[in-house]
Amino acid sequence: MPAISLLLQAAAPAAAPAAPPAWFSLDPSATPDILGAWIVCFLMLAVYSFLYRDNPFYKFAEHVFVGVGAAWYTLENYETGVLGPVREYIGLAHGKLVANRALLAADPAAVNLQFVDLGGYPVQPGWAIALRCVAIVLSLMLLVRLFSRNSWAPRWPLAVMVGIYAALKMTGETQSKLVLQVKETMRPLVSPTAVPWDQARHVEYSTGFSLFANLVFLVGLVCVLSHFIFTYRRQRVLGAMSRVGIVVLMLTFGSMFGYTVLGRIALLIDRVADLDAYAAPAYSLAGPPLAGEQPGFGATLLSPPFLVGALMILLLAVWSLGQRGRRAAGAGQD
Amino acid sequence: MKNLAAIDRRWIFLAMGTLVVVLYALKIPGTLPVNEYVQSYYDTIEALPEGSIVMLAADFDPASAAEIEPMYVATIHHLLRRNLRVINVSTWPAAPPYTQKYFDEIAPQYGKVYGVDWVELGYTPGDDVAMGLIGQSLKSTFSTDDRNHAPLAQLPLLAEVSDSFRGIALLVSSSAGYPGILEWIAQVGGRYQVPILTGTTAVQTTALYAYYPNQLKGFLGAITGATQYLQLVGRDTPALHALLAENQARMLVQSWSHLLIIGLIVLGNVVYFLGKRGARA
Amino acid sequence: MDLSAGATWIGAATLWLNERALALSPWIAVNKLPTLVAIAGFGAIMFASQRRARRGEAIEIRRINGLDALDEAIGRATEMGRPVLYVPGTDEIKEIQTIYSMMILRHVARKAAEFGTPLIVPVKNSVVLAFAEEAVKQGCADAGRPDTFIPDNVRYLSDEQFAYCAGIAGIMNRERPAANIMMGMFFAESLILAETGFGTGAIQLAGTARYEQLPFFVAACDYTIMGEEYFAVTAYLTREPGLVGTIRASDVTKVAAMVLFVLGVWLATAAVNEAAGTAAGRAPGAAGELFALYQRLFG
Amino acid sequence: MKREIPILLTVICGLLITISFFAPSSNPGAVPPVEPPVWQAVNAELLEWAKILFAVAFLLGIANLFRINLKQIAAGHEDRVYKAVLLVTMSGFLVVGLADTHARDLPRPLLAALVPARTLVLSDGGTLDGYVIARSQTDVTLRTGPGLEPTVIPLERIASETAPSLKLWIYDKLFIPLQATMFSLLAFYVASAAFRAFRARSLEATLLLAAGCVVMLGQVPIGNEATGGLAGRALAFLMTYVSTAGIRAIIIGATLGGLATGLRIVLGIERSYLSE
Repeated sequence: MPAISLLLQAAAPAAAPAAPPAWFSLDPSATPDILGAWIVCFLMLAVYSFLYRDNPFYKFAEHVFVGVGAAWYTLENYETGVLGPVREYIGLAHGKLVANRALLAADPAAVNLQFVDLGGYPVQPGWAIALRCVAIVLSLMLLVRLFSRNSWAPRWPLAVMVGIYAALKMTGETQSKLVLQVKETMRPLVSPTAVPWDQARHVEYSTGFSLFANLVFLVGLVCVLSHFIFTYRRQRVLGAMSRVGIVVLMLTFGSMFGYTVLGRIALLIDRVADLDAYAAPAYSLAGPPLAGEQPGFGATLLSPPFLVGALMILLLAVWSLGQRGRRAAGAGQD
Repeated sequence: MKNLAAIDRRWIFLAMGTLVVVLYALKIPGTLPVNEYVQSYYDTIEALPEGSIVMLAADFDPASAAEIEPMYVATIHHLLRRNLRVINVSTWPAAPPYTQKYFDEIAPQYGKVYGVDWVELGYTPGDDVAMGLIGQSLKSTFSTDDRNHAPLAQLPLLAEVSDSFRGIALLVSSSAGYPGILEWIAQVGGRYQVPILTGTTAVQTTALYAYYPNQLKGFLGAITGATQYLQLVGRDTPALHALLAENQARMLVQSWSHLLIIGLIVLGNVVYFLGKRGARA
Repeated sequence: MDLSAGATWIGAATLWLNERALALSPWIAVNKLPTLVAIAGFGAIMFASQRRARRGEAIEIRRINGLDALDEAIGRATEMGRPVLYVPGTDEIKEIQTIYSMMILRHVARKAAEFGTPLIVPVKNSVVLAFAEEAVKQGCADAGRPDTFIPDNVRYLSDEQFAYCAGIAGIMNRERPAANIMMGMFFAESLILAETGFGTGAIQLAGTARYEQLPFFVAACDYTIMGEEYFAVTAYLTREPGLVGTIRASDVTKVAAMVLFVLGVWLATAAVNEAAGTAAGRAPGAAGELFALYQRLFG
Repeated sequence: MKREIPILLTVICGLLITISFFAPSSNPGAVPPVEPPVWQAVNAELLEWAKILFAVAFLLGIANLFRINLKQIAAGHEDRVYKAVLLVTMSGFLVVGLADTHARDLPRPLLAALVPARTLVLSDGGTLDGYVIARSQTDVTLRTGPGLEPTVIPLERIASETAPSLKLWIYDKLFIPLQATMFSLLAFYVASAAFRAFRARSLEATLLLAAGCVVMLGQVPIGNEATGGLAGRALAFLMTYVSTAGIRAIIIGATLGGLATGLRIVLGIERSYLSE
């Protein structure tokens, strides 16, 4: 809620949150808890302190980030890449194998045997298990790297991976990024919806503009492609096309540049919104306001982002003074 | 002039930070005209017959959630409001908690039942390979669902899909980079001929134009695309009004930040060229 | 334009295509045939060009501006008595751009050794570290100056993206390299590297095939090797027939693509014109049919 | 042999995947019924292998992270305190997460200590804390009570369910803010670079910056209104007709590069990846 706006005395105060936050709650669907709010604010401001300079707060936050991130990725990959396709899959196939054996023992000509579904193709459970065991062996060979850096064993699984990835990317991308691109380009020079100049609401909707724009597009495309031709000698025509190509390329990069700025700023605004949410009186040390009472400045100043921020600035100032004494003047500021 | 050129960049950091904080607090909304690509995204979902099954891929993580979350939430609202059924997957390990959080929040508003109206299958590793597998067969890719760790056979919704993407009418990817929409197009779009929509981060947006209109039926480019889409979906979805207002308010902050950046570029170049002329003189 | 004379053969061709498609459908997914043709065609041209290059037929490669600046940059560093900084990108060795970066590094190390200028190489990954050391060592040996290899100048900084980036910024500020060469796969850190290097007044030369990051390099570096040019660099430097043949094959494919693009636009325009004409009461020609046939050729 | 077998493996796997790309897929509606082609199984199984290896390679990376940091701490690295913080947070989170994943197999005291219990609100108003071990269409099996004995509860007795999770709490309170904030630093760096490094030194750079400004203005309300909608229209033209041409050419070029490398790998000519 816009607690910062209270400070600026702008905008109306928003409605109170649905349920007041608990001190500590592990329920992900509940209102974010108060302890969590303080931790979140501390970590966020610790990261931002890097803008002043590299400092212990940032280093702490950075290492926590690497630790937590690595652990999360490990957990997800372990659960979905090892437990699922190995333990659960083989467990399932084994169950079917046992059931089939029982069926066959009762009636050697049984027809209602169970199969394992592999990509939509029915496979006998025994085969399914055997094939998956190959993957286990390959995984173990990969793990040999933990003990011996130059062993031959990890090369086998690596080779399998390289082959699969290369083939998958090669086929799929040739289709979508080469063959179908030709299809995407099949558009008429004059858009069927274009109208004569005097009837158009805007220049863009007129026939003349449509023709011009589509010509720009086609010429631009051909010229950029010709800029990336390397093994034919550049005579006048190719040289001129290539120069036009560079212009188009630069405008393209310019649009990427503009979009990148757009995205980066959106990230910052979102963080500010998060801090703002935790500046709500409910998270403040002053406690939530009584019924009918307007939350005051005091409550906002004692809320996690403001209090943590103030303390951090104070500590950083002290730390910087200590560093200044220790470090030679002119040490690189990065 | 020389002093200005050698300014400590932390003053620029401070200017940027202050601008965003102050403007955000003001909460003034700004609206955007809806572009063709966003309209087409909206229309494609509107055109699906009720009950169709849509695969919603969450391919993002907290780093880019700021850009993706609004479109992701709005898309969930849109799909559920239209009584479409949703299969959730993810190729990014840090995305499934977002899916669970939003379905917890949104599904009850439309009286949806887990397993019948939507399922959450969670993350599957392998990047391109993961998408290839999902395309080949959803049911042999995942052994259990992500929400309850229950065998897939217990989820009635999945009985209606089979291998080679059969039974799925549309794929929507909320994509923040690699692996993401470009890989979905390459591994699933062309191979199994399924229509695809996407909402992406700003950095990826420029590339999407090359895939429209055949391989991509529509797309939401960056936070501005999300705001335009919210303006469309929000019309008939009261639950989205707060999110729409928030996003429109952010657009104002965004505007002035862009103006600051443009101003900095111009100022930087003026200082640079004046300094160069001074040096020559 | 009048295409009505072609109408009969267009019909026949469409019929023939349908028959072939039906006959082939148990063996191959028919909509993927164009992709198969593209891959096979590309491969054939690639092998033919490679064979020609191996036989010694010269395939010329056009100048790449940024690359010619390499000598200038290293030369200037030598004059100023300052080191050269080489950043091999932020990805692991599995990335093809990193592998290429190692080949370029070897070349840069040779030049630096010839001039007797120190070369600093910060890396983000322990595996890349081993490759980079090897490349610099070989480059020094190529120049006939194996004594100029300084192991401490190939440095592992950090596996964390921003920590790695801050480490490079520190090197730029403290050791003041006169030339920054950045080649390889870059992510969001490209912006910070380019800015810091610009601030130190070094000649900056950047190259990457990752187009999302190119704008920042173009805006803040003196020379930029863009997109595909990056893949041509190694062929340019090594003249290895395999690589040169690959480049030739992509060139031929690009020319083919240009022709197909122009043809597609032309046919689409004819089809739209014809449709408009039919709506106005004129007799339909064959443009629409021909366009439909053409579209089918791409799956 | 040291090199031949890996190359052979690459070629075989690569060719199998390539063939299954071109193979027709099953046709469930066909009359008479046609058996699905075996290539579907080949494709699925090989991709599963790659998926498992991908995940295992990731676990290998974690082992390396442990080793490098332990080594640095032992060597008295100046940041050793922080390295220790890294190892502690990582191990702590791993323990919590693994307990969560393996809740069904965990012995009683460990389970109670590491995994927060679910709360089932029953339709008669009572609540029940415990750990779910199995679910079916009709009931839920729960380990509950002081002895954590398995108990079967029919679904119609359950009104609602809350699922507290320590794993998700850590994700929410540590991972999300840290990762999101790290990346938002880039907004500041863009601002700084805009002033200090983006120079219109050449025609190319000038065009780039101008196009960038058009996009920045055209995307947002104020920029659009201030120019009377011109910025927005210029943006639309730039993106649809100019930038698309550039990006399509770049995509085609990059794909050809990838195709060349891919072909060389699948045919066993490119071997640089094996020198590792």
